[in-house]
Amino acid sequence: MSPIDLALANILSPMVLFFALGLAAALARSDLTVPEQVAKFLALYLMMSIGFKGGVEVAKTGLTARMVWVMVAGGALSLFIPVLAYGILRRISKLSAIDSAAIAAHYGSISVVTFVAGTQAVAALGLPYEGYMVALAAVMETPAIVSALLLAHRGAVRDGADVSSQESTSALMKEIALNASVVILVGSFIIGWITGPSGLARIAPFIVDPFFGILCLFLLDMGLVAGRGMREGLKHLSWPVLAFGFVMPLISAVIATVVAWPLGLSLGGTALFITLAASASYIAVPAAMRLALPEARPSIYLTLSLGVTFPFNLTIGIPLYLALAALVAAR
Amino acid sequence: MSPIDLALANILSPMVLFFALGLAAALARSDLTVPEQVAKFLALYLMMSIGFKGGVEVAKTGLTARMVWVMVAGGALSLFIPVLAYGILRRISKLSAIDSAAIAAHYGSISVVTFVAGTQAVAALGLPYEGYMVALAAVMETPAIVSALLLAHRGAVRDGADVSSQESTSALMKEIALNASVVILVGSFIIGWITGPSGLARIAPFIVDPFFGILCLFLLDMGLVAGRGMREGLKHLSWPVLAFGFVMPLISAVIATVVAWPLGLSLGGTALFITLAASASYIAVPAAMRLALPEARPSIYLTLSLGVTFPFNLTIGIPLYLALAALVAAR
Amino acid sequence: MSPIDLALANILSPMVLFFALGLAAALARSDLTVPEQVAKFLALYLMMSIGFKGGVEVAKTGLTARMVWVMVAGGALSLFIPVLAYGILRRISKLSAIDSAAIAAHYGSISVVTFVAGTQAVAALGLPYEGYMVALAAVMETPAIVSALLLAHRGAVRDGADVSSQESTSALMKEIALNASVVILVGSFIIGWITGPSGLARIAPFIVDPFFGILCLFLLDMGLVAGRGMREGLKHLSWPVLAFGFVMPLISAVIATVVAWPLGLSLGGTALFITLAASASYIAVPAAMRLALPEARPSIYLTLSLGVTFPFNLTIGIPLYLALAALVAAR
Amino acid sequence: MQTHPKKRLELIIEAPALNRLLDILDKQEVSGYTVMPVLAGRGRQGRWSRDGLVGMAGQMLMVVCVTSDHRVPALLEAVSKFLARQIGIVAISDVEVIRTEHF
Amino acid sequence: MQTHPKKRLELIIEAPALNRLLDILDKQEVSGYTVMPVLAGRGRQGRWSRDGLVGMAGQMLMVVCVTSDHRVPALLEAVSKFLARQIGIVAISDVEVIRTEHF
Amino acid sequence: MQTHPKKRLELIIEAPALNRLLDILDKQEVSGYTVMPVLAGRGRQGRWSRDGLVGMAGQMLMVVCVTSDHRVPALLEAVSKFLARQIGIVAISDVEVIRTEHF
Ligand SMILES: Nc1ncnc2c1ncn2[C@@H]1O[C@H](COP(=O)(O)O)[C@@H](O)[C@H]1O
Ligand SMILES: Nc1ncnc2c1ncn2[C@@H]1O[C@H](COP(=O)(O)O)[C@@H](O)[C@H]1O
Ligand SMILES: Nc1ncnc2c1ncn2[C@@H]1O[C@H](COP(=O)(O)O)[C@@H](O)[C@H]1O
Ligand code: NA
Ligand code: NA
Ligand code: NA
Repeated sequence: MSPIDLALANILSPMVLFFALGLAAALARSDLTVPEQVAKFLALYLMMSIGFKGGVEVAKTGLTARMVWVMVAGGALSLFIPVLAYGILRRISKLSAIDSAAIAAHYGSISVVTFVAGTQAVAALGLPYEGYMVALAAVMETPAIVSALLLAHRGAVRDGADVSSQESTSALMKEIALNASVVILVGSFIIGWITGPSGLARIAPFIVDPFFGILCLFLLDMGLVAGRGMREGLKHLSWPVLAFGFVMPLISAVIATVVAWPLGLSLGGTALFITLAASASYIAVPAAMRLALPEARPSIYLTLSLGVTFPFNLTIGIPLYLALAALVAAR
Repeated sequence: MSPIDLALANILSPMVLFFALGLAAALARSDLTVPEQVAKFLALYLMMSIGFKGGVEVAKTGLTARMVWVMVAGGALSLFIPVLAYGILRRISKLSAIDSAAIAAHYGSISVVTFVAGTQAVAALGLPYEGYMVALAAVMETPAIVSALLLAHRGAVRDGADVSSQESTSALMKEIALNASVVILVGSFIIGWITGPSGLARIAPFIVDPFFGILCLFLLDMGLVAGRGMREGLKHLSWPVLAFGFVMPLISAVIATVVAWPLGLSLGGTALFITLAASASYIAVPAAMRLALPEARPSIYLTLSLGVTFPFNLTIGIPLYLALAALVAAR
Repeated sequence: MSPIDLALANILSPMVLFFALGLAAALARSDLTVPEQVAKFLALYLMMSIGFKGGVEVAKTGLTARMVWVMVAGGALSLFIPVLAYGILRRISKLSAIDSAAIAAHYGSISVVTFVAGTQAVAALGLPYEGYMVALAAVMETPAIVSALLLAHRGAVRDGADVSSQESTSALMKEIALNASVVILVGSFIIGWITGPSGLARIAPFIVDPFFGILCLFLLDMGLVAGRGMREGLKHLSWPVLAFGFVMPLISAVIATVVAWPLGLSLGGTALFITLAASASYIAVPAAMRLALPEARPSIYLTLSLGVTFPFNLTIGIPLYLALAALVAAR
Repeated sequence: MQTHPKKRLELIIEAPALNRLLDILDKQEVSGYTVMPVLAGRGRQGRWSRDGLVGMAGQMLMVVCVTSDHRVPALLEAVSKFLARQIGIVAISDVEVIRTEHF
Repeated sequence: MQTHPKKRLELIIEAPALNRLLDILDKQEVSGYTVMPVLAGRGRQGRWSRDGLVGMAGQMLMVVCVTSDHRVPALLEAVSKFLARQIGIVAISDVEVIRTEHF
Repeated sequence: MQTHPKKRLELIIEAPALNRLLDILDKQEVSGYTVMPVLAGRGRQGRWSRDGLVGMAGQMLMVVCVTSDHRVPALLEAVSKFLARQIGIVAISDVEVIRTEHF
């Protein structure tokens, strides 16, 4: 399939259409909502499911040296992308060092839902992918925060601003490392690994069969939330910052493509590697930023990550990353 | 099957039995509840599912002129039934013009859950039905409110009461037209239409397979809610008003049967057409009435619609409407 | 399989591993949670499902005299175990009569989740069990409370303490008899009985297929709750009381094994009979104790039942009870 | 605009005892009350949070009741007798309302 | 520490009317408000509880608004006109805040 | 019935900062507090509602704390320093309680 066919197939898939429905409903001010606790449950389900399935795959193939390299490469990307993002933001926008660092943290970290949508796009093409990509998602979640805090500190000192935090960084890092999504992803991954295909067989009617449908419903909610965030938040974004929300994922994707080259991942795995790098966090990192950098404005970083980059990745990004992956993946 | 066999089969189906269980538990003051957010989710699921499946059917058969006529006929019924209901109430009861108009709005509008129960009763007999009946449900939801507001106005003026609303009717109509159930029904219908059978195949393990079981659980909750509503509310209903709750659906059903005759719908479709006309709203219309006619008493209209007409339709009404449909449906 | 193999297979099953994940996450102070309303829904689902399936089994086999005997034996155990538990606690610990009686009530009553986990362990070995064991779970829930109240009264009088309750015991008994879990278990059981295998066929994709997976997710939540309970509560338990939490289920199990002998239950049924006797309540009984014996400390009885006995039964208890059952079950 | 002085009672009460408390309020013939959810708390019995609970025991709820001054003494008498045995606290404050006939 | 006197309005309002009420508060230019969930209650219209409801009708919500004294008369005027037709109550009390510029 | 004057602090605080706030209250040795859910609100940062949020950032919670007058100055000092950097407000009012030893 050509990249354009890929993009079309993706955009007309039920998952993207349900996202669009949510977006449209929110923008039209419909009172449609997915109840909060149910949305949390759907997210939990999706992570439990991809974690478990990833673990079962690893149980089949066993540990390889490549796995370690992939984790190292992903962790390095999560550390490095914020530096780049910060540099770009400071150059193109008038945002303070602290706002810029907070945004940078989001783009170095990852979005699990974007990753899950990526797995479905990959699966729709019949492509397999390495099971440990799920573990990579967990690995890439936190390093970006460390980078960003260092950047904020250096930048603020230069600006003469005060970021002396009441927070101990180590306490915060521990909290982030044990945040719900990391625990359920890694925990389910390990359980899948231990119980293997026989465990999967018993649990599959729950975590495999309805997976795609539940993702659709979850994306309906994501569309509603993103749409409501846009309605309130877009006015807070200047043009350069808005543009950043579209361009930064592409830059991350290109870098990730280069980094993925020597890793020898399958086509599906490479696409997911790129997708992770290009995705931006909107759950774990914002909460961490409220504690570590309370002066940074959530109306900016949340709107950018959730209202701009997430929809972009879901619709156009993922097929593009598939096309990029085709250039470098092992076959 | 004879109408009596039909009624028995319906009453002994798991869905009606779970409803009865909920009703009994509520009347016995058990503390059994389905958590509120879960109940909302189940409702969302049911509407997403029938919307999507309806759309897929239409994707198979394409648009027809009949579809337009069915919508017109349904919309007209929704507009006209309130006039009749209002006239009856004013004659048989001592309710004020405003109370009568509010009740009338409920009976002109529709109950999605009654419709869904109808689809399952139809499916249990192996009867197919036109996919666009789902769209009809959305079409019939709002016109009744317009009728009722006009009636309330005319009646109140005659009574010398004040209904000068702070509400702009157009703002209210927009809100109602974008209410959650309309958006999810129509949205899923359109998505089903776009993605067609291939989309359905991917999503079916979620929206098709567990559908009936989830309906059972939802009806357990409906039974609990209806039972609690009865316990508090039945005392507010005079005998003529109570009788109205049983007779009005039958009147609407007979009218709908006559209207359905020339439409040439299948047996299943005709039964659902009649069911929609006979059903009474208990979600969208009550909320609208609190804004448009705040002087109307919810203890009356909600109890009547949810505590009397809904159980009646679910148990005895639906098989009856099937029998009526058999008289006029195309074969 | 040897008892040790049984125990290993049980501990490495996904359901126990998810429980362990929850426990570990709670002890490490992760913020992972299963939303409250979702957890209630999962519990409702599990009870609806085992109730219904049990009823369908009984519809197949019909009523037998054995069924009556099993209920009588189970009810007697529920009445008698508290007497024993109370005697032991008064001897080995310094707990007041009221605290001891409250704990005793928990151990005479049952835990539905332990029972459900038992059914899955039994099913994993390919063993069938009598459908009416579900009804037994409902039967054994309340008698223990009656015993415990009598014990508390006698003991308190002897101690000179005041337990003159504002509560009418009959009102309380009615409330307990109609508590949510009894109603949904018994109600679903009866519906399953009425609709039989044909009803099951329609509802199975919801209540049968995903059952095991949903149990895993529910046990994740139980692990989180038990872990959080441990963190706050273990400090309130003296060593003898802690030991009681491990030993009492074994004592109950041995007694139940002897009682089960003449009943002629299948191997699976016997194992579940023992499991019920050995399990301790942590939902219905604590709530009842807050009303009937408000002077008893929940930090003790809840921690003991939920933080000690439940994990013990889930991991080591159930395989042990299977081994005990093998000694006496009919074959 | 004319306002009227009333008392506002705020009760934090363990969930299993809620219905008994409401019965007491009903018997004291207050004109109304409102029950609100509670997520977590700390008291003499230590910290608790919904996430660490299964079932009602340990869960707290808040009841707000606006009532006339003359009802307060009897109401407090009844409530404090009740709270002597159940977990809970009560705080009374002064409020102004606009429709005195409502309370 | 220096504190400043303000008024706290507590409104209990039926859910379908919430957005209209918030529009009124917005028009009165209060600096903020907070909406809280309600589980159950009793009033002149009898007992209700979320468990006995489907949909918004009958559901109540609480709105808390801390504002300056000088805004209260106009605010009460607008609110009481609104509450004349919708189900709900309002209670006003005195509070102290630490950052007066916030309100 | 004898009642005792106390202070009631009502804090509305962003969810990610809750645990830090509770730690502050613990350090000030208040006898207890209660955390309540919030659905929506408006402040200087504009309107928000749970429906427009995913994750904790942006979500607010209410903390109610009844405490003795003598604790208030130090408590306010600590809380206001904390609120200088986090999103949130605090309002203090007078209440009466029945069991003074509880607070
Ligand atoms: N001083 C207080 N201020 C606010 N809430 C309190 C206070 N003391 C106790 N509570 C609430 O009442 C519950 C029971 O308190 P206690 O009986 O002291 O354990 C606690 O979990 C809190 O939710
Ligand atoms: N005196 C009161 N104190 C606290 N809440 C009240 C009071 N009166 C009414 N309410 C609340 O307001 C709702 C509507 O009251 P009403 O209009 O009197 O039926 C009730 O369901 C309660 O939730
Ligand atoms: N005057 C007020 N009255 C009640 N709640 C307020 C008020 N101001 C702010 N809030 C609450 O505090 C949150 C944050 O306020 P702000 O920091 O002003 O954006 C708002 O979203 C409201 O929930
Ligand atoms: Na990234
Ligand atoms: Na109708
Ligand atoms: Na037991």
